[in-house]
Amino acid sequence: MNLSNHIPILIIAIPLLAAFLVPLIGRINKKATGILTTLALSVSLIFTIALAVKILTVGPQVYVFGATSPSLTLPSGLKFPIRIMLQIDAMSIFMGLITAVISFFGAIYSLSFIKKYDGVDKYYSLLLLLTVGMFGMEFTGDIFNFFVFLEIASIASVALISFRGVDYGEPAEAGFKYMMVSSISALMVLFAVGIFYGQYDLLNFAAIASMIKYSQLDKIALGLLIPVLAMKAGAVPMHMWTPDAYSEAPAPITMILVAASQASLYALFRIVFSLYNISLNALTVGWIIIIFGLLSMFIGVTMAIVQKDIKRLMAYHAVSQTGYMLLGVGVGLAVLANPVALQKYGITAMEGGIFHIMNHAMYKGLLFLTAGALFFRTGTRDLNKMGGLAHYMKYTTIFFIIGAAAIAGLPPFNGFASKLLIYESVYRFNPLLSIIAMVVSILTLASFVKVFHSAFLGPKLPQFKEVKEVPRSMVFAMAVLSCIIIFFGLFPDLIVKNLVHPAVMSLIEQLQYTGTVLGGM
Amino acid sequence: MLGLLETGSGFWSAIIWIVLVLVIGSIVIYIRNKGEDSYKKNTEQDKPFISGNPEESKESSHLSANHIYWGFTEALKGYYNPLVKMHTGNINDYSSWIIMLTVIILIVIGVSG
Amino acid sequence: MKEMSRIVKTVTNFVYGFIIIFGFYIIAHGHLTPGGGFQGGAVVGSAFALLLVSYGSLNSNKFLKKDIFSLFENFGLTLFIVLGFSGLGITFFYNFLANSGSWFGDAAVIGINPGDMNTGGVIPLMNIAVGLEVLSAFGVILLTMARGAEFTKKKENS
Amino acid sequence: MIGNLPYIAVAIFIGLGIYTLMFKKNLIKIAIGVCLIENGVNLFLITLGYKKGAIAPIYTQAPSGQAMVLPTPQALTLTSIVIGIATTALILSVAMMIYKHYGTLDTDQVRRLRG
Repeated sequence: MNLSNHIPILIIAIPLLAAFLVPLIGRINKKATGILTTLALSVSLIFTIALAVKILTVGPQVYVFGATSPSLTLPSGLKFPIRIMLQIDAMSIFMGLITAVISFFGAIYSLSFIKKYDGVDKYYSLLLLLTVGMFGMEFTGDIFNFFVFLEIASIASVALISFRGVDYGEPAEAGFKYMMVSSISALMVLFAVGIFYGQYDLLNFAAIASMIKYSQLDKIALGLLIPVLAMKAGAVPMHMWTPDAYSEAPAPITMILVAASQASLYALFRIVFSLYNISLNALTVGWIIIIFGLLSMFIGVTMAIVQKDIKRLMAYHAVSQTGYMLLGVGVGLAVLANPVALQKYGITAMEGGIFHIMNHAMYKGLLFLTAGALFFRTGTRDLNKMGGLAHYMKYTTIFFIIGAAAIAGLPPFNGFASKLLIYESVYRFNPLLSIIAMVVSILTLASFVKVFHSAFLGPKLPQFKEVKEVPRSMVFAMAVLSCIIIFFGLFPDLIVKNLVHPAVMSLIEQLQYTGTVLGGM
Repeated sequence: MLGLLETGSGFWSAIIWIVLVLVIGSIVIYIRNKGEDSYKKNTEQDKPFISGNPEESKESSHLSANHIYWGFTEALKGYYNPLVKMHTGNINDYSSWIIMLTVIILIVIGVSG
Repeated sequence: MKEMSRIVKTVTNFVYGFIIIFGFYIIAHGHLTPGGGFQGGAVVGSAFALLLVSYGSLNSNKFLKKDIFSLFENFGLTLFIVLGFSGLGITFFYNFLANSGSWFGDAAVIGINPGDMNTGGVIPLMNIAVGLEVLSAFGVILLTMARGAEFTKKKENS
Repeated sequence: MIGNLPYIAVAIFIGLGIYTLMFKKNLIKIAIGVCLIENGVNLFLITLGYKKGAIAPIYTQAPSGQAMVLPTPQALTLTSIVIGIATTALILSVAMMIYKHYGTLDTDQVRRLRG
C-alpha cells in the first residue's frame, strides 16, 4: 500500500473518521476530544501541504473511489466516466491550503474558548464535519458530490451557529436564517445538476465541460448557479444572512465560516471558468460578477460604519472584502474572450482577486479571533460598552492592529499587495471601478479606527478591572496567523508566483482541467 | 529580487518600502528632536487647553462608539435611512431577495444570448 | 406528550415488533432489492416514533435510552468509515470482499437472477452500518425533540 | 403532452414552495415550503430517468426482455432525500429553540438581528 497515492482522500477521510470517533472518545474523557480534533486537523494540514508540493511540481491529481479507473467500459466499447472522483488542480489545492490552515487554528483556538460550554464533543464533531464539507467542495470532480458536500458543510455550520441557542435566542434565529437560505441555494444547485444530467447523462465536471454547448438549458443552469453560489459567498444584495450568522457563531466558527463562504466562491469560479469557460458570453457574465462585486464592496463597507456590535461590523467587512475578489476575478472573466487584454491585465486582475481570497481568510480570521478574545474576557460584543481594553490585553491589541492594518490595505501588510494588484489591473479595464475600490479601502480603514478607538483606547474602565490576557492556546492561534500575514506582506511575490499564478492558469485553461480526467481514459 | 511583486504597470516591494520608511522616519525624528526653543517641560504648557473649564474625570471622557462618525452618518442620512431599513431581518425578505436576483440573472443571461 | 388510550397502546404493543423486523429485513436486503441502510433505518425509526407517541415521552424514556442510541449512532458511523478505509489497499471504498469467496463474497450473477443474499462484498456490511446509524439517529432526534416539546409546553403553562 | 405532466407538477411544487417562502409568516410553514421545493426537485430528478413502459431497475426475479428505467437519478434522489431529512430535522429543532426563547413563530417578530 503506497500511502502517497492516497493523500487526496486521506485529507478528507481522516477528519471524517475523527468526527465519528470524537463522540465515542468524549464518553471516556471530555478533554481528549479537543486534542483528537487538533491532531486530525494537523495530519490533514500536513497532507495538504504535501499534496500541494506534489501538484505544483508534477501536475493535477485524480483520485477515484472504489476502482482503479475513473471510467467504465460498456460491452459496446463506449467509455463513460461514471465513478465518483476527486480532481485536484492548483486552484483546488490553493483553497484546500486555506481550509486546512484556518480549520487547524480554529481548533487550537477552540481548546480554551469552548471549555465553558456544554456539549464540547458535539462541537468538535461538527467542526470536523464542516472541515470535511469544505475540503470536499474544493476537491471533488463530480457535480452531484459537490452538492452533497455543500449540504454537509451547511448543515454542520448551522448546527455550530446555533450552538449557543439552548441558552440564548439570537443564535437560534441566526441559525434558522442561514439554514433557510442555504437550503434554498442547495436545492437550486441540485436542480442545475438535474439539468446537466438530463442533457449530457454525465455528472463529472470535466466530462460535462468537454461537451458543454451553452444551449438554452445550460443558460438556465448557469442562471441558477451564479446567484446561489454568490449568495453563499455573501454577495450584496443577498448578504443579509452574513452579519447574523457571523456575529452569533462562536468566534473560531466564524473564522471557519469565512473559509466556508470562500469555498462557495471557489465553486462559482470553478463553474464559470472550468465548466463553461469560453463557451459562455464572457462579457455579460463577467459584468454580472463585477456588479455583484461593486455592490458588495460599497454597501458592505458603508453598513459596517454604522454598526455597534463588533462581530457584526467585521461581518459586514467580510461582505465588503468578498467584493474585491468578485471584482478581480470578474474583470478576468470579462476579458476572457479577448486574449490581448487577458494577457495585458486580465491575468493580473485574477491574480489579485485569488490572492485576496487567501489574504482575506488570514486577516479576517485573525480579526474574528481578536473579537472572540474580547468577548471571552468582557462577555460583551457591544462597542458602546467597551473601552480601555488595551491596558489589560496587550497581545490581543497588537494582533488587532496587525489585522486591521491588513484589511485596510496599509503597506507593508498582505492586504495591500493583493489590493494593489486589483487596483492597477482594474484601472486599465475601467478606471471608475478602481477608484471605487480605493474609496472602499479608505472607508474600511475609517471603520477600523472606530473599533480600535472605542474598544482598545481610552481610560481604564471600572467594570473591566478583572479582565486579563486570554489563555495561551488562543494567543498562539492569533500569533501564528499574524506571522502568516506579515510573511505574506513582506514576500507577496513568493505566494503569487508559486501558488496564485498556477491557480489562475488552471482556471483559465479549460483543457488542462478536462484533460487530466479525459486524457487518462 | 525577493519580495518584488510585478503588478503589470509597476512593482511593489515591501522591503524597499520599509527601508524608505526607516530613512524618512529617522530624518523626521532628527528634525523633531531639534525641538522648539520656547517649550519647557512640567509647566502650564503641558496641560490641555479647555477655555478655563474644569477638566473632566478620565472615566467619563471616553468617547463611546455611538458618537464616532456621527457627522458622517448625519450628513448621509438620505443614503443610510433606506439602506438600514432594507436590512429588515425578516426571513421572508431574505428568500425574496434570492428569488428576485435569480430571476433577474436568468433574464439577463437569456437576453444577452 | 401525554400517553394515549389503552386501545392505541395495545395496538402498538402488537405492531411495533413487526415494524422493527420489517426495517431490519429492508436493511439486510439492501444490496438485492430497493431499500438499504437508510430506508430500513427510517422504518425502524418510525417504530420508535410510534412507541413515543402512544406511551408519551415520559414513559417511553424508560425503554428508549438516548444514551444508548447515541452510542450506536457513533458506532455505526465509525464502522462505515472503517469499511471505507479498509479498501485502501487499492482505493478508498474499494469493495475488497466482492468475489473473494468469504463473507458476502459469492460472485453476483449479471442479469436476471433469483437474488442470492451472500453477494455484494462490503455493500451489505455498509448497509448494516448505515442502518444502525440511521435508526439510532432517528431515536436520538425523536427523543430530543420530545423533550424539547415538553419544556416548551411547561413554559407555556407557567 | 401527457409525458410532460410530471414537469408541470415539478413547476407547481417549486412555485408553491417559493410562494410559501416569500409570503407565509410562520416559521413552520416556511419549513414546509422548503420541503415542497425539495419534493419538486426530487420529482424532477426522478422524471429525468423515466422511460415509458419500463420497469423498476431490480434484477432479482425481473421479467426478462423488458426495458428498465435509469437507476442513477433514483440514487441521486435518494441521497437528496436523506439530506432533506437532516435539513428538515435541523430546521424544526432550531424553530423549537426559537419558540422557546421568543415565545412566537411569527417572522415579523423573530428579528432581533437586523440593521
